[in-house]
Amino acid sequence: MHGTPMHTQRTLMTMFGKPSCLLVAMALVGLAGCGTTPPASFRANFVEATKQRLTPEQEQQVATILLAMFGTPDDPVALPETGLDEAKLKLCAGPVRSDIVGRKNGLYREHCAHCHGITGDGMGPTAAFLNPYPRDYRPGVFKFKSTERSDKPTHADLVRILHNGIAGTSMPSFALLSEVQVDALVEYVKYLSMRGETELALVRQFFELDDDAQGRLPETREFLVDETLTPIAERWKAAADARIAVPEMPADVDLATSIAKGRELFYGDKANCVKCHGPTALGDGQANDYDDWNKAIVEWSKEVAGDKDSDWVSKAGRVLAGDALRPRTIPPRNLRHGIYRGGRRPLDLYYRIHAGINGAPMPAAKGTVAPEDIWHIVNYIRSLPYEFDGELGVDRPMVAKDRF
Amino acid sequence: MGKRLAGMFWALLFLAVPVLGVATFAIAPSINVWLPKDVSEHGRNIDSLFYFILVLTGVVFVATEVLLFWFIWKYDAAKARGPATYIHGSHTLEVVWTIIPAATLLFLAIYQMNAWADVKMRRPAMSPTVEVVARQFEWRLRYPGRDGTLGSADDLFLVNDLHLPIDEDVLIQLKSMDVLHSFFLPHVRIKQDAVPGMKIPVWFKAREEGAFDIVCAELCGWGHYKMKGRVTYESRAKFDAWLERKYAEQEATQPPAEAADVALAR
Amino acid sequence: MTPPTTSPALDHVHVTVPAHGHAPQGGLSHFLSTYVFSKDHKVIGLQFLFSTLLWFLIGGLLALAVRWQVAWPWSPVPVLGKLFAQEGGQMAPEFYTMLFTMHATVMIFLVIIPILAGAFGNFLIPLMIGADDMAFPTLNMLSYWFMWPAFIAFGASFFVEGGAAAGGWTSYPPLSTNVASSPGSGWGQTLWLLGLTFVGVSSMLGSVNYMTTIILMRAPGMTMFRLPMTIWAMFITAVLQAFALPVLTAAGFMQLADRLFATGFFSPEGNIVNNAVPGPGGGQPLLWQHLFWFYSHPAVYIMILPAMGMVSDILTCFARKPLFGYRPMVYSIAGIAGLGFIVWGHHMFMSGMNPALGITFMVSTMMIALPSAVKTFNWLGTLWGGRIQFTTAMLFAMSFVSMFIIGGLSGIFMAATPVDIFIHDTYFIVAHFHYVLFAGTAMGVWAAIYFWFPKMFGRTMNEFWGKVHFFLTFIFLNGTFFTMHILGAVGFPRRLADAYHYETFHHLQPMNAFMTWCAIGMVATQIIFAANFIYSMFWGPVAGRNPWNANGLEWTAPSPPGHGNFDYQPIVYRGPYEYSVPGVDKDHLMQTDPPNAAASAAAATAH
Amino acid sequence: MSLMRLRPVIVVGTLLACGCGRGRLPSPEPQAQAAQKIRASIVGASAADETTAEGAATGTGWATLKGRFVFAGDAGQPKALVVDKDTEVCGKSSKLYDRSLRVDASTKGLADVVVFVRKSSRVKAPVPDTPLVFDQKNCEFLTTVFAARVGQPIDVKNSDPVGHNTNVAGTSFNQLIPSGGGTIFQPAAETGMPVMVTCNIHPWMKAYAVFRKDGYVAVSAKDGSFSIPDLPAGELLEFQVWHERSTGPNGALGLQKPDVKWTPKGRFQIKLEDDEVKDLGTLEVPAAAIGT
Repeated sequence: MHGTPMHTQRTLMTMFGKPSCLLVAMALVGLAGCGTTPPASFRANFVEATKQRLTPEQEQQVATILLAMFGTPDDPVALPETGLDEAKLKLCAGPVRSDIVGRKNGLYREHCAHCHGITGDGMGPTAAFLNPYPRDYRPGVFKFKSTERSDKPTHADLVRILHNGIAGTSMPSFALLSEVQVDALVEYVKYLSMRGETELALVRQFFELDDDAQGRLPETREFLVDETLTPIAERWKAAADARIAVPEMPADVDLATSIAKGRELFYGDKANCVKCHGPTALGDGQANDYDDWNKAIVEWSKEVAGDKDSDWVSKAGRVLAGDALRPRTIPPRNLRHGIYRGGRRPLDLYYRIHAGINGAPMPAAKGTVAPEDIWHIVNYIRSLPYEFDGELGVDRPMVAKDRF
Repeated sequence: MGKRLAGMFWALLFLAVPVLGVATFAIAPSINVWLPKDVSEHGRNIDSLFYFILVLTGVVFVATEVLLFWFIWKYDAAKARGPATYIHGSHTLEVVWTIIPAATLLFLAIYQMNAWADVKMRRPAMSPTVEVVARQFEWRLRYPGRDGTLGSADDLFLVNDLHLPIDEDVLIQLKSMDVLHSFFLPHVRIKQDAVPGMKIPVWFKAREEGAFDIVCAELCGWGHYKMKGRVTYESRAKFDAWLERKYAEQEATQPPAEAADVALAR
Repeated sequence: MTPPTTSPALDHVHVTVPAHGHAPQGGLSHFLSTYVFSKDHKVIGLQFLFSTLLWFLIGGLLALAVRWQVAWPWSPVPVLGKLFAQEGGQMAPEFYTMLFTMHATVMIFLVIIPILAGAFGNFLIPLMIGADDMAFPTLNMLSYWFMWPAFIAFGASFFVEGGAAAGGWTSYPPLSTNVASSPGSGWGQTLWLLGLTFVGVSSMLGSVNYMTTIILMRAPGMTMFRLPMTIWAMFITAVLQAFALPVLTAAGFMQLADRLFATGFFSPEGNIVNNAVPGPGGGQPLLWQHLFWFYSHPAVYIMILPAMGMVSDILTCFARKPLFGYRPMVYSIAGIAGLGFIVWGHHMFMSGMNPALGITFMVSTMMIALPSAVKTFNWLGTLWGGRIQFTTAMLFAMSFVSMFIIGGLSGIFMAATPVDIFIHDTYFIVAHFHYVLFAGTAMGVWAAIYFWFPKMFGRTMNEFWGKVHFFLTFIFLNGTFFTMHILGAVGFPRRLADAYHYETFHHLQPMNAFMTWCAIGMVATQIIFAANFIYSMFWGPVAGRNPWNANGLEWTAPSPPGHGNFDYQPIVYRGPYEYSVPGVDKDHLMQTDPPNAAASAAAATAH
Repeated sequence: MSLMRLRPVIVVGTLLACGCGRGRLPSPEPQAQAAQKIRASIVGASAADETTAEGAATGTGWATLKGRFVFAGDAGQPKALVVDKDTEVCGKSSKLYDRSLRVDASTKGLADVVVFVRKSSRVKAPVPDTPLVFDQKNCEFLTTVFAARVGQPIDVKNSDPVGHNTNVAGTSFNQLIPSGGGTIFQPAAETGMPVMVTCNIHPWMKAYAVFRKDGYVAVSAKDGSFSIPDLPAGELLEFQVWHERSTGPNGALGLQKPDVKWTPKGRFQIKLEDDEVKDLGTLEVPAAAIGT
């Protein structure tokens, strides 16, 4: 035993004894390694479906109809009525890869999916940790646009968002993507939005059905396309011609007086900005309100809490836990930061004040505040980050002189 | 006999290290896996230092590795005859191979101080050309505007799209809004962490026009990889024109025509 | 066949000595006290060995997941992809940041540090200095069991909301202190800090134990300068830990306070992250970096010195030749340890630290390359004129030298501040520390395992499969890590979930794919090691006391040594490296072999 | 060593166990073939035959439906609302209470129950152009639930010294209403069930509105009574009943009534004769039908 390090005969034996067990081990690891994952799939709008108390069969019918009308995340379908360009969608859909000509495919999953989710429900894996939450496209409501509150955003509006990002949120700028890619992504966002709106419409239709729990929706073209899809698509098409007409900034008043007027309006009770944005404009006015997305969850959980029908409540509980993000209040903008989520152009601010912000508590001033007065408010808002205000001592580090 | 072959085999395996090692570095530039194009004034000093150290270490690397191979090859127990040399060391050798590296390293250290000082210590006396504020996960830029002072109402705000004039010193005031970031301009050999609560000056002089990447080189959260910017070096004239155009866009009070709007949004 | 190393006389002694510890008395309490809560340094060493090897596996798998994302970003991940079924199996970016953070954490704090100091330190120190156990057996047991809270904390952190820590293993604030700044900065980060603290406690207990044992419990005749290099390395490592660790522990608690008690050591005022309400602030993010690196730079040497020591012993044994320049070797280790305390700033050249400081740190950093160079030359000197036996242990030991040369030289690039401006935080640094820590330390550890395995389990590992293991590992690790150098030369940044959307880097994907394939091969290769290890543990050829004909004291004890190690009190007459002494009938003179005229004569002339 | 050799098993086990647990409902599996069929049927030219419904013959006369809702359970005391804004005005003249369940103490009448016709063929009166006033005072909407016809002007007023905004859910009408001022709102589309009207400046303010084309809507009065006049006689009308706090889907209020069949979706069908005044009598709303 104290001999040479090599124990030849044993070595030979084990040499030929071992491979079997080695191969087995390798095979095992191999198997584990090739664990295939299922293709990405759209997730049902459980919140609405449960709110409408759909049966599993009804949920499945909706899924089937949507599959027929919109396809899958890997293979999207755009019916002619949607007016969407299927080629653009294909560029964004599917897993990230490069095609034969080396063009990048699966753009949505490369850039958007981990926040906005494969379904566009604003619930990707990263979403829960972001503040504010990523946009849920499914209601088809967008905040920052050049159209009236009730209208859809124009193509250019969405392009602008992708280009500039949304300051003060986790939405980054995609200015460095190619024109084609940004264009395609906007198209895909519209696609997810229309799909979500269609899903909502279908789910809500079950209540309109005549009374029996097992009711199914008609699967005719008339119902699905003419009555459901077309109205939705039409509103998207109409957006381009629905842009707000912006009057020229009043030229006769100089900036200082305009700012002074704006200040009056800000505190005055016609425009009443002070109520929410606060007397110091630090966004410390009415701060315990929700935007539409969170409000829906808040209201529904109230309803669930008040109900007694046990099995429905228990399902609703699971949905609230697994398919809804913890509701967050939406604080009014701190106007001293000089951060303007919808863009810092005077034009952008005009849009925000004129039409309000769809989906958010911010109301529209049009009708009650005259256009030139809106311009005065715009000028005042733009001066706020630079207006030194003694009361701001505590908040100094946040004014634009030091940070923006 | 088999043992001898085994010995040679192992020796050659160790010889492969210097051979392939040198080969890798030799091929790298030809397959474009090498220092990116340098368009800065000071960059050439850094690059020449890099090459200098590369040659120096390369020589030591090859020498030691080949020596290692040679010993393994020569002193294989199965090959060499007689007992091993019985020696506990050599004082002279120890002195030699302590002094020589010491001198080299010390020289190296002193030799490069100047280059370091140029990039990080000799700040040009001028007001910032632009303020770069890093933020999860974008580069927010602020130009002083006409009045030349930051923090006034005529500042120009942009994101990720940095433009700078060439053939003159530019001074960047680097800040961070939230966590650590690192402002990395590979093509001008500039890297500086952005630290919340600190204003760190960064300066250099670009020699050529062109558009290049801005990279974030310090982990700043889940979106670290997203934090991409673009820096465009252009002549003073073009630069000023660009500033004017961007400022005009920022102050827009009327929507541009639909088509133009899309284009402009790019 | 060489004659038995222990004289018949000693065998007689063997009989008389009561063999305590291995008497076959059953009972759960006996089992627990022998194998679980044992105070026997060997059992503790093995406990460390098994735990760390297991974490080594986990760390390796984490690395694979990281490599997958780097090579094929956003493509469905095998197995792990099931966690992201909805997204078609593509991993989320914050998951990637978590992966590399925990890969580094596991490898450094749960593998390298404990496997060197914990496993081999525990197992070898008493055996090599001729003591029957550690100075403080209970403390020693605790040093292992204090690892468990760490194991649990790090392990559990994967399953808390937001996942494990994702702020990088350096845990830089404000990313790590500000809960809102990233998913992993939630509970994961808190658990991370707790785990870190426990690792620190464990190391601290170990280090005081090692120092005391080595100073006080050496066998008669075992002077400091007759200690094997392994022991010297362990000793100086222990000193390093004892002096550096308190700083990290304190810093860790400060960060915990920032997170849990809203203090503001590390975050400035009004620092709004992710629109969360800012903390009190008034702190400095750089402070953490200084404190952290004040420990973690010495820690780099804690992670390599013991390997250097063990490699020195293995080289001499299989070169059948005295160690070349014993004292210079000792002095250079000491030098590394000393300088190790004044170079931490070289991790912070780009951090916004005063650039003037950069210059001083650059000089000290350049200087610390010197002792490493001296060691390398002495290893070469040791091989020169030797009679090399190509055992697996030897191959791994020689590859350590070969690889350490690369790791050492690439360090000079980073030490040069102007060059560091470009390659800082690129793959160049990744290459550097993987060459030191994996190609260096890990290879050294494998050498040590193959070398001391007989002493641990009384059986030798299979040499053939050992060499297959070495060959494949050697090939794959170079395939994986050497290419990283040139990636670094392009400025390819580390820690990016997807770097290919940068024009500067988009052409590097194929190279990364190649590296990932090598990494997969490297991990797969370890199956051979695992199989060989487990098989040999039970069915390997039985080894005697001294299968390698080595000189160290440990080889005079039985394999595996019983409780109390030696069956007689070893007496030391000479240093551990008396191989091929002229005029001696065998090619090695053990430290315990009684003095013999020829030997002393030779020793006299040799200098 | 046995313990050591168990360790990998344990660790891997936990990894698997915890790794896969994510408490989300599985998304419903769409049926591929069915989807194929549907797609085939919906692509291509629009369905040519525009089948006009209303085949059912209808009379020419008019009739009236009336009844009275009473609450069987105990309404309890209404909760006081948290007023944290403009306290110098809001809730000054009278304290503000939660009005989601208004039960008349004496008559037990349940107010704010909405009854409307789901589909009808004829309408007697044209859409009135006299604006319907919807006012707010003391930081409270004066009407808790109101009905209007599509296209009918609604004068949204503000008689408070403080400014308000009025936000009608689902219509994207959200306007600033300066104090003393007002604005005209014309609902463009029918609402299914009533929609919520809120003021974001004073989040406690809440009312409901229902807009119908034919205007066959009634909101039960304080004593719970309601009446819908001028209903088309001679055709089968389906009525929908709603209450804010009802536990039915979308607030549908379903009742147990011997003579009229009342569905869980809060609907019942009646055919009225010419000039008939159908009185449903007292309709008892059980406590169970009302949620918290």
